Amino acid sequence: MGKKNLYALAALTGFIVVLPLVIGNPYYLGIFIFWGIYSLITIGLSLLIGYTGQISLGHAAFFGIGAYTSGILSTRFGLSPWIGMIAAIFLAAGLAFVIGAPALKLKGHYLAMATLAFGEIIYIVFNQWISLTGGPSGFGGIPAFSIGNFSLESDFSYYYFVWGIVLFVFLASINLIHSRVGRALRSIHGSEVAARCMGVNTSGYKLKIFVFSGALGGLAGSLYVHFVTFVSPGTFSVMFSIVLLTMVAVGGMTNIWGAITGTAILTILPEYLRAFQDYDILIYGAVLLGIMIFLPEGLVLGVFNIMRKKIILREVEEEKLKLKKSR
Amino acid sequence: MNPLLRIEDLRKEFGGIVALEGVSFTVIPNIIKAIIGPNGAGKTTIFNIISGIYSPSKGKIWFKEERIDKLSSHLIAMRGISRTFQNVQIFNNMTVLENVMIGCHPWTRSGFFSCVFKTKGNYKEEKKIYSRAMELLEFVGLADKRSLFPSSLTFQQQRLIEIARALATNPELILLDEPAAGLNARETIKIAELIYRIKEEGISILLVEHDMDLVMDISQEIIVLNSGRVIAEGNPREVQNNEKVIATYLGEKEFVKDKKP
Amino acid sequence: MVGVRKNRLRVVGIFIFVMAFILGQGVIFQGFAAKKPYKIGGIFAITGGASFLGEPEKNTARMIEEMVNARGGIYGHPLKLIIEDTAGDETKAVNAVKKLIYRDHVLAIIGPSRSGTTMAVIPIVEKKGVLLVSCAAAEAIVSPVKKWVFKTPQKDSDAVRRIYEYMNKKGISRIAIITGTTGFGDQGRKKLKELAPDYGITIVADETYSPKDTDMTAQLTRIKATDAQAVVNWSIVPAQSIVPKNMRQLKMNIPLFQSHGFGNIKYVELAGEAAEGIIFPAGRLLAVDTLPDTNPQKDVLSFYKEEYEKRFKESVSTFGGHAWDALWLVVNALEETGPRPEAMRENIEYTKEFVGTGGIFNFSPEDHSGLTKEAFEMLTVKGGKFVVLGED
Amino acid sequence: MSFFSQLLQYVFTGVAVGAIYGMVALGFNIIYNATGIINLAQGEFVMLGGMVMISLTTGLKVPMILGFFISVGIVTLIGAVIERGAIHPLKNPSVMTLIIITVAASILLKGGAMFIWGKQTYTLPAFSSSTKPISFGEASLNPQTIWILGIMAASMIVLAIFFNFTMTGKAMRACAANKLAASLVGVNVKLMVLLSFALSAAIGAVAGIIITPVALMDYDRGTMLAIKGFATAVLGGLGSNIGAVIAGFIIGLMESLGAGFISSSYKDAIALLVLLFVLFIRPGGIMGTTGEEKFKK
Repeated sequence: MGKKNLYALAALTGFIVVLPLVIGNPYYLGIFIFWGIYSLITIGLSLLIGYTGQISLGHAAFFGIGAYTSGILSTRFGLSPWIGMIAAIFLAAGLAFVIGAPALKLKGHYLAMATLAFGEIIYIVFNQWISLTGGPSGFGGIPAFSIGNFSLESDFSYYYFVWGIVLFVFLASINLIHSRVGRALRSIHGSEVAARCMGVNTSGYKLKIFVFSGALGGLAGSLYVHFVTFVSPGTFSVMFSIVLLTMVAVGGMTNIWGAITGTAILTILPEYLRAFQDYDILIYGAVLLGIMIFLPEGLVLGVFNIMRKKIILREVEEEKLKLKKSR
Repeated sequence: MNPLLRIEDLRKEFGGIVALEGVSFTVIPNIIKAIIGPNGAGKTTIFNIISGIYSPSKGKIWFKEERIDKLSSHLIAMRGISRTFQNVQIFNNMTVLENVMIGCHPWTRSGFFSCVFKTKGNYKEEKKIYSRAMELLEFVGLADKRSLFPSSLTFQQQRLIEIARALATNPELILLDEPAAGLNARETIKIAELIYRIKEEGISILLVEHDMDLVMDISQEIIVLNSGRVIAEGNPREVQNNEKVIATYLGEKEFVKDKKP
Repeated sequence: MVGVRKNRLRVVGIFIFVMAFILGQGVIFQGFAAKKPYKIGGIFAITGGASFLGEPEKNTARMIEEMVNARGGIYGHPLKLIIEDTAGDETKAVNAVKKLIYRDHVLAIIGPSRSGTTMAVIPIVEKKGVLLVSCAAAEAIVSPVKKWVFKTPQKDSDAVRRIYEYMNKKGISRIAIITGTTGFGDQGRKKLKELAPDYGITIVADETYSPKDTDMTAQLTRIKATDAQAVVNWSIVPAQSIVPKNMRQLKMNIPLFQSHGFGNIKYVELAGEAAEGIIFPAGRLLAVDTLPDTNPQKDVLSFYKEEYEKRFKESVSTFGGHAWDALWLVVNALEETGPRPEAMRENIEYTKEFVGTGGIFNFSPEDHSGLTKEAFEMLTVKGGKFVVLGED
Repeated sequence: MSFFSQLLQYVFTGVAVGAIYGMVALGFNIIYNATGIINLAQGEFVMLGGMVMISLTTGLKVPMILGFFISVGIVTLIGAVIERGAIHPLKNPSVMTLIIITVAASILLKGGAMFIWGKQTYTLPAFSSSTKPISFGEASLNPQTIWILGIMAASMIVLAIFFNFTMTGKAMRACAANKLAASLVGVNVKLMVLLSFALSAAIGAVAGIIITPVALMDYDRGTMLAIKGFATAVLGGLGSNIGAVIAGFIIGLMESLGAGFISSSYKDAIALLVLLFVLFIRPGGIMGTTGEEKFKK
């Protein structure tokens, strides 16, 4: 990991630690918790889409699998939420393996549609397997996590719990990117054929990162369900997969920092946009379209680049002026 | 001497169109061997079959006495065959240094776990990869460009990165697909020099090239391909005097020596 | 090149400006808050798939706010309604409730519209001790009784009971059910199956359709192949209007029963002629014109209907009525006890003979729903209008 | 009801639904052939067709036939605007960008439709004045189904004539075969891309108009239709118009027979499972393109 990343990570950690001390309102804390939970998924998506170049339009399904697994185990079977969480991660990862193995042989549009269909199928299963999932009405009464006798029920403690996990995953992902495996993943995005000819087992790596991102989705689902304490299929529709994709695209796909930033923007902004409630779908579409056309590098990097260009341009102009004057 | 690479009766068809037919040849260790032939003769197809991108319709390939025609690309690379591409296939999303570091993939082991947790083994290996990549960048003369992205480099420099990347796999055989295409005379000489230096490292080179000066100067053996069949094989002089070859190339300027501007 | 860059810059500039404007607005609104208003929160599914619930609920709540403030507020305190959208989504509902409680410090909350979102926010209001009067139907909301949670819609099971009673009277004992795969349809399906044995009714076919389904002839053909004497179509989404159309197309002449989720005149329009003769239980709001003057609800119902239709130029639905009942319960409690949440809660808990749009409410510490099956009237469609079926 | 008439009934249902899937798949094909893009906003064209028609005929009281052509015209224009606004400005877009762009366009159209028409569901009167179902023994056929099949056949014929006998149509086919070669012989490739979007929007709009009387219409219909239409296109072989129509009937029948004889619970999953199955069994794509040939491009 480079020094730049280290400083940025330290700054982020500091920000995360201090934030609840400044803003203690449970309403805001709740939003920041969702930010953290969604960030887990978008970090995984960023690795998959931005770094490895494989699209997924079905990640809401892994989120849902995690949520339902953890929720069902801890209510119907009375197991500890911790066991639910582990099961959620493994089931989501297992499903990612089963679907990823054939799907990742596909490219581009085919992969997009296959993952979209997969997401929709899982959504239908949530709705129709009533005896297990409670069907469209969902079910509630899901317990919160607790460590010994200390319950993580309060927004304050849960915030630190979730963000502890997020920062850990984030650090791990940054490590991953700047390593042998990370280079292999990026080489697949660059040119799959060339990567193979350099000894990179591309299908193996694609599957691994898909499973990893699926597992992160499962983890996020578990964290979600023990926070909201209620689950129903609506949360995991295809539209949510697209919202996740928008988060990644807005932040900038080719940079893992973009995942966290984009998620922050699209989690926090809608709370301010409540005045525009009716048109949020319109806004999502416009933002996504605008970003892809005008700032394909994402908002963060895009704005940064434009500023930089502007500064350089101004410097060039000044140089020219100086030259003129000296003449 | 045992051949390094042995190809026997290779055939490849694409949807009924025969691209290669009955191609057989060998590559011995530490040699520069060139494949020449007019456009569409099937030269690159041979490369793509050797490196496992295509599977042959018929025929067998041995590398160091091991059948490799059923293996997938990355396994072939791990056994010691590396290559470059005619239409440069460089990783534009990575720095020059990282591009070369990728080449170290076959002989390194760090997996997901050790990469995520930066284990000691991973740290050591990363150092090894770094120094090997730097060594190769110096070898091709691009060490000062290591932290740039390839898109900001010239075409020739991108070619050199590809060669460095291919060398990083520690190959015993390297396939160079038109390394001089699009280069001017001076750059071509440099490439020729580089190819020699690679050979001096004990690596065999199989070369596809249109620049006949280059081919005749540096290669020890030449195969001539036309319409998917081998029409001649031998040292440069033998090939140049082969009637079939002359017939094939009749009218092709490139073949006539010293006519280049 | 320069042109392109300029364009890009302009887009970014506009984006930043818009963001700044939005963020700024939030601050301004807070700064100009009126003197000492009583703040009540409303959370409805104004957008999304359940917007047909949330939209009239929001309209109704706004209407009451205006009415109360027009008559001088509550002892001089203006009523301030803060309405949030859940889009029918649990995550958004949780955020919205937290915002109302912790940022806006509301005295009570009405809504959410959907059962799922209500279940998701119950732990939050219970923990903080905030009065919640839900506009959602599921019985799980008030059973078991939760200290701070009430609801105004009639119970699903009562709707089923009314249908089954009617069937008993008509000698129908073998029925087919076809339900939508939404929370509402699913709850109805459970209750239909659960209560059937009590009334000696056998369910001979059990079909479902998704809210986006475009054709139910396949399901109905299956039903046609059975010896069902009637069909019960239980759903709350517009797709339910395709069932009568398809039944007509298949020449199925057995009676069609629907749920109180059919209580929206638009659904009758969608089904066209095929809607004629559909029998369903609903609050009396829909057929207020054909209600006898002696009915104790008649005044409230005609007043609400008239006001609503005058203001919003659209026909009234029972869903908005749930918000009417919920908000008036809260406003009445506020008037009687002042802005003390615990007292307001107790006030509602002991409310008796409150005449609402959904029926006559009698709450108690054991019953936070307050309605019985008498709240339902059996209605039918005649000439494209809802009319009371009457006892024939 | 006898087994045979049940079966017949399911076939009627399947054919009507399948015709629609086939038409959505045709829309996918037209754009795919000219550009290699899968337009994920295809379902929205269908929705818009229905919605515009509703506004014209029930709102503005435009006569049916006139309304039909105006609606198709308006949606065609929208298709062209989408191409000019979202696809045209891109220089060398990656597949990923194109996927996200069309997804964005689909959300934008959906949001726009919600803005204009609200969230209500609408209907259209049936095309024929007599809505009486036609009886075949115990099974019965909705007259609108005949309209759907007829209009679909007419659209097919018009398309076939366009592609085979007009200069523009031939130029579009040339684009499909080889873009570079087409541009070398003077075909304006960019214009063909624009035309393909317009044409596929038109086909979508026709589909939307003819199903609304039986299936109703609301702003949120597009996505599911797009997914099922895509499944159809893939089953029929992406790019093949005859294949699309046949596959449409196959999927329609599978759905209605599945719902009829097995269970209605997982009806919507059938088309999706077919899609996954086909994609996974022939991973290189249905057209017989293998990984090798893709690399060659």
